[in-house]
Amino acid sequence: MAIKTFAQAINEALSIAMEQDSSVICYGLGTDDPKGIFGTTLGLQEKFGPERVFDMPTSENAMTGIGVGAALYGLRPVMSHQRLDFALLSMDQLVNNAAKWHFMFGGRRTVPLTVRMILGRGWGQGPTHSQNLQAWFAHIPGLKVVMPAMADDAKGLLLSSIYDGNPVIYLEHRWLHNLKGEVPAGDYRVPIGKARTLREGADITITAMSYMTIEALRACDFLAGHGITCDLIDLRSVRPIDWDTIRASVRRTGRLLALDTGFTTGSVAGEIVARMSTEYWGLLKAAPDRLAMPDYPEATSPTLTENYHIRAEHVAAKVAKMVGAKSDVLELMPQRNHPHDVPGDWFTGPF
Amino acid sequence: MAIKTFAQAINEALSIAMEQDSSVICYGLGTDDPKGIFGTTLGLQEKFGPERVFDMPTSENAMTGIGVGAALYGLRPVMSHQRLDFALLSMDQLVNNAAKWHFMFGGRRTVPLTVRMILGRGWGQGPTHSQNLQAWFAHIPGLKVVMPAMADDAKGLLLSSIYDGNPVIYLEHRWLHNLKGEVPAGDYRVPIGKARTLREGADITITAMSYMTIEALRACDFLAGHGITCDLIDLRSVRPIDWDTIRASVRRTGRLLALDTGFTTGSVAGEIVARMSTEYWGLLKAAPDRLAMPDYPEATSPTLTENYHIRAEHVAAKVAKMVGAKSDVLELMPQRNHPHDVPGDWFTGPF
Amino acid sequence: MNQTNDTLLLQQMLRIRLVEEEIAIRYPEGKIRCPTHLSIGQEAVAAAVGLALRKDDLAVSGHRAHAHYLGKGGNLPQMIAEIYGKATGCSGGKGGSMHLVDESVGFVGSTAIVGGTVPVGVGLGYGIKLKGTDQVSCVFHGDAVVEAGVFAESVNFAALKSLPVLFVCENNLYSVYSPLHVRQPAGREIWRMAQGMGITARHCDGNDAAAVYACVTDAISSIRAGNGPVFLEFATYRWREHCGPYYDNDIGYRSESEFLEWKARDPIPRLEAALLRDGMISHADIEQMLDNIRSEIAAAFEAADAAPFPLAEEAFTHLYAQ
Amino acid sequence: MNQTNDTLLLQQMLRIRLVEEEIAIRYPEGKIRCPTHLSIGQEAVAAAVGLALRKDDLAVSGHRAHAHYLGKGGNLPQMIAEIYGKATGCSGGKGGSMHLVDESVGFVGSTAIVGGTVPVGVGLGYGIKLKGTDQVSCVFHGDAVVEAGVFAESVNFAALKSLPVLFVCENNLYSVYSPLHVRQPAGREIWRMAQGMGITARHCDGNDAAAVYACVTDAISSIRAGNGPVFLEFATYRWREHCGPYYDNDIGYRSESEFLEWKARDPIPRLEAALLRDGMISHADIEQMLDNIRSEIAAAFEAADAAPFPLAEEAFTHLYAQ
Ligand SMILES: Cc1ncc(C[n+]2csc(CCOP(=O)(O)OP(=O)(O)O)c2C)c(N)n1
Ligand SMILES: Cc1ncc(C[n+]2csc(CCOP(=O)(O)OP(=O)(O)O)c2C)c(N)n1
Ligand SMILES: [Mg+2]
Ligand SMILES: [Mg+2]
Repeated sequence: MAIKTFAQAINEALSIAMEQDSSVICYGLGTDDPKGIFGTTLGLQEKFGPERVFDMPTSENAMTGIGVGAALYGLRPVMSHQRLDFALLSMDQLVNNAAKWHFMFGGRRTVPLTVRMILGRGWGQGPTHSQNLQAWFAHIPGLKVVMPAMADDAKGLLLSSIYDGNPVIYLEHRWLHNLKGEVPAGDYRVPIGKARTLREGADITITAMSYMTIEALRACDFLAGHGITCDLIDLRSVRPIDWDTIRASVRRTGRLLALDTGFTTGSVAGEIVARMSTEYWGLLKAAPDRLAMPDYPEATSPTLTENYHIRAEHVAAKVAKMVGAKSDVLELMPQRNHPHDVPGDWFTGPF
Repeated sequence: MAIKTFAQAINEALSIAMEQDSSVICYGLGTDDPKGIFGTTLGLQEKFGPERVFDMPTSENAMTGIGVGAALYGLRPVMSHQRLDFALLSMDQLVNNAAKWHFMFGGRRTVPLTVRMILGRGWGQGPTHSQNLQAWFAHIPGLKVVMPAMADDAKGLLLSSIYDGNPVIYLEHRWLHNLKGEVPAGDYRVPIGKARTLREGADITITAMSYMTIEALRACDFLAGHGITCDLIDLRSVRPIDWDTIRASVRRTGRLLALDTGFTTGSVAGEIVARMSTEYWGLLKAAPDRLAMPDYPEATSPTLTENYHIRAEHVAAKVAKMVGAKSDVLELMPQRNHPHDVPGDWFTGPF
Repeated sequence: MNQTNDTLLLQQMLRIRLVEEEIAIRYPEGKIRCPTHLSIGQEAVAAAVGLALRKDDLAVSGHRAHAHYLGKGGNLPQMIAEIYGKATGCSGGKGGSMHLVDESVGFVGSTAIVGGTVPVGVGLGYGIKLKGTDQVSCVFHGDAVVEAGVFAESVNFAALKSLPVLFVCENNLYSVYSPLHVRQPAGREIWRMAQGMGITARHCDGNDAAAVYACVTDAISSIRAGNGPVFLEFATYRWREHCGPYYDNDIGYRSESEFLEWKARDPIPRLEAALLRDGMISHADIEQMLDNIRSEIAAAFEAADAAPFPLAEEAFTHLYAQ
Repeated sequence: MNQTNDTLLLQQMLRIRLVEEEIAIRYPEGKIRCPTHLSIGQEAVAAAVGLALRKDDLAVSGHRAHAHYLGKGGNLPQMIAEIYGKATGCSGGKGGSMHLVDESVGFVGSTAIVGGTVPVGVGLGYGIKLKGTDQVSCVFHGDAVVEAGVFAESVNFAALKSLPVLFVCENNLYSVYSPLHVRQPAGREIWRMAQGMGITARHCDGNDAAAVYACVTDAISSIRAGNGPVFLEFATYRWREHCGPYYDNDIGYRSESEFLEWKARDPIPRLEAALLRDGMISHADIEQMLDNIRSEIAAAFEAADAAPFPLAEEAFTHLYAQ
């Protein structure tokens, strides 16, 4: 297996799908520009031509409906938004058309549309370039929603999304694009709706998704060094959620901490806490809890995001508290040596 | 106090606000037409003129942004959508502009915009005329969301919404428009963010909102006759939620059932279950639970909605089960004598 | 009778008219339990466009779609069954009057959100272009749709990519109870606005079926010749209330006299008279036509009435494709 | 020096240019930590419109708003502080470069969603009309904005209600790295499209500051006279990368030669030369002007750099108005 970045994995998935299936098309603002949507679409137009790979007008709503129409014609469109926030213009087409077409016409047709949305964060992206609204999509019957954290899943879930018969919202976090991992070759698929247990442990179940999984991993590995072991479940899909995996873990650990990259109130993490509380109230050993973003937009100034995001140290502290451990072990936690508002030193703005 | 319908109460609130404050304007599709948005806007244009009360083009997104602009100019616009579903076209303006303007400009300005959305149901409204997406709005920092169930609250919450300095989503259920209640005269205001306890009881806390409160009332009154008493909390606001009232009740009853008119997964009811589970895990006497719509769109055919909505009998059955009562008392529950897909015999379609 | 295009046009119009009138008669029985928008008065456009399109051409429409569905050749019994909410309906009862589909004749779907299918039709056009067939994608819509931003976005893309899309705008002067002048600037000509957006556009009397047919045929040839999308605006009028079976000239948003003026332009007698005058058809032919249509309609309603409802559990199917 | 409109125009352009250049110089230091879009090359429009509008007129803009803010008279130190994310910024650090506001001069706000403030500006116009003042609401926007449905919807409403709105479209040929021809149909003239939507529209060389000023002044008089909204399209060019401080003619989406052609049309030397030729200004005047601007800018950056950051807890304020 080759080591690739998350962005390269996406690029590879697109390339493979387009190679093997001429009905796959790929469009969105900047798809064929020199930056190729953070590198994810680079080279595709050269390989597959401008009819299958194209830029678009700034018309998010119509272009989504056009994707629905193209899908109804038999194509498998992949549309990209450089920020989820821009896709707010397309909620009518996504929710009233894409999500419901199969249902409202009694199953006569399917809409195999994939919509990629990039979740912004840091470097002053500010209130309207940073929203993680997965809870919205996860609330809509008829949509599927995936949120990979790892490069292999980025590839495997994108290929599964493209070949799924339904509209799939594929959410990719800007802070993951440069992370590397082993990525299987070829038409590698990861099933939608299956979580992955990244760490196994006895003390608590942690669920996470997308970039939050990265922070959770750091927390788990640190805690493991201090005798606290966690089941870390990377959800990968937030609709449908892999309840079986979560259930099996919670039954074993008796404790639940749900993490989320979105606003706390009404979060997917809240849904997980709610359902597990209803189902497993009797066997939980402690109050289930969640950690997610505050119920405020993300502001622009770097100091205003200092205490905004959930980081590994918050996760570790919360777990320590939930399992009743002394939390002064946290002082031992290694500190990051790059500023809090960038994913790494490689990032120097502006976008 | 006069007895008025819910729709009349809305009409009265609009009329009072426009009378006493020349900055209030009122617009939306059909505002000045012969039906006056189910009677809620009848007579307003005659009273206040076509510059303050007007119909609009089918341009939901721009008209919302125009409301934001008018609000920034110092007006207090009230915009109406005959169905929430149509407002999906305006998510960008609502979420990226209205909800964030005050925050993203450091508190320099306020956006006192009220957006009424009608929640459709029954008589074959079908998948795109029936969505109850309060969970979406309740997830957005910067919005307030109210969902009155009673005629007096319809008036009092609308007046509070209009005079609130923030964007308020005012959700009114189509099945409430003809319900009657005592409505206080004059500039009567109900504070946003305060729930109302409609029934007091010892056995369980039930939270509900909008039309679900009506069904819950029937269930509570029936159960009370059989020795099961419920605290019925009509939320009235779903952002902010009146946690204090819910907490006080749950602390007392030790049981929680959250009702919702929206899709189950990701519902406001789920948020209530989640938060109460986290806070009160130790004192709950039974697993907290919720009843909401299934995770499917509402289909059109009357038989397809027979088992779709939560009705009083489902609430009663669930409560009976949660408090450990014999559920055969349910057989005594009086049956409705009008078809399940209309709010009453007065409704004969088509809309 | 010699089945010319013109007699077919007449027959299609009569069929649509009689279907809609039968729905109007049945609606108050309370068995049709969904919002229902009739096209009585507007039959010429649907009939002519349907006839001018090939069976393998595609079409989408909005809330007022019965006529478009029938014009395109959609299955009548399945449509009536759908309106009755029956399992045998074209959408299995999931959709009702506002969600019609008949893939076998290229009627891809009608939906209930104003403007909602406009980009869908353009996306079909993109598929056609990519696959290189000579099909046309037809987007039926009303005068209110041009106020929706998605319309401008869709036209822009269709023009940009020179897609084989035919926009058919039925301007019946109203959106629900709202006249044009409260929604669009004075002096607006919709077809000229579309032209300004960069597509070929024309307008035509929508109550003159033969003229509509000629205009549409021209447009379709141009589209098939690869000249890109065409926008057509047809002036017409809805006779009955916006939604539901009744007349509503008494409630104040429009006048009885306006209605009567438009009724005088009824496209059906107009074509009928021309055909009779030219000897293309006889009174007996028309009677025969009506008889055939009436028995077809009677059978469709009977079948719909007798058909089973979907089981309540069917509400929880078809959420996701496998 | 006699402060004529033309010298003021020059001074405004120079001021905007030098501010933007200073931002470009400072950006790589890593202290400006937000997406930042410079207007170098496009100063004529912002300067002329800002000068033609009254202080009590209103304006909104988008992501590339520094020039519009400054042209309208916005507070320079507060803008620089905002870009630095400081507590003294015009939005208290909440907004950054893309969210500027200065109510004291009618700059109501700029936001980061393409087309997002277009209806807001129209709504301001509705407020003006309702209250009966003779203010004008100016909507600054780019060529990509006209592809957004909300633009067509907003223009429609402005025309319908004859609102006092001035649409100022800076057509700089690109949206990020996308040239017009991948976004809009060949032959599209934006101003003509706006005309087709029913509003008065004109176009003009956006790099000729005096011509822009004349054109805008005309439009504003017409609007104040109650003739309804006006749409103006200005041809211009952005010199540097879409977002960030660098030149990017090497990365392939546009050519160095295209850039050089446009650079030759730099509005600043053009006006400067005319003023010198006509004896309206001397070289010494210009030096003086530059000196004043440079010290103003230096002071603004110094103050911004020295200003305190907002406290981390400030992130959790201003969510709701009381
Ligand atoms: C986005 C949206 N807004 C409002 C409505 C309510 N609505 C249903 S039909 C209709 C009128 C549409 O008018 P037009 O397009 O002229 O078609 P007509 O009814 O005249 O055939 C409206 C406004 C809707 N369905 N969708
Ligand atoms: C709705 C939306 N889609 C996409 C973007 C990303 N974006 C930011 S600026 C921009 C280009 C806008 O081009 P134009 O309006 O011509 O302004 P210019 O940058 O040329 O000044 C785009 C597409 C956005 N901010 N909002
Ligand atoms: Mg109409
Ligand atoms: Mg541009």
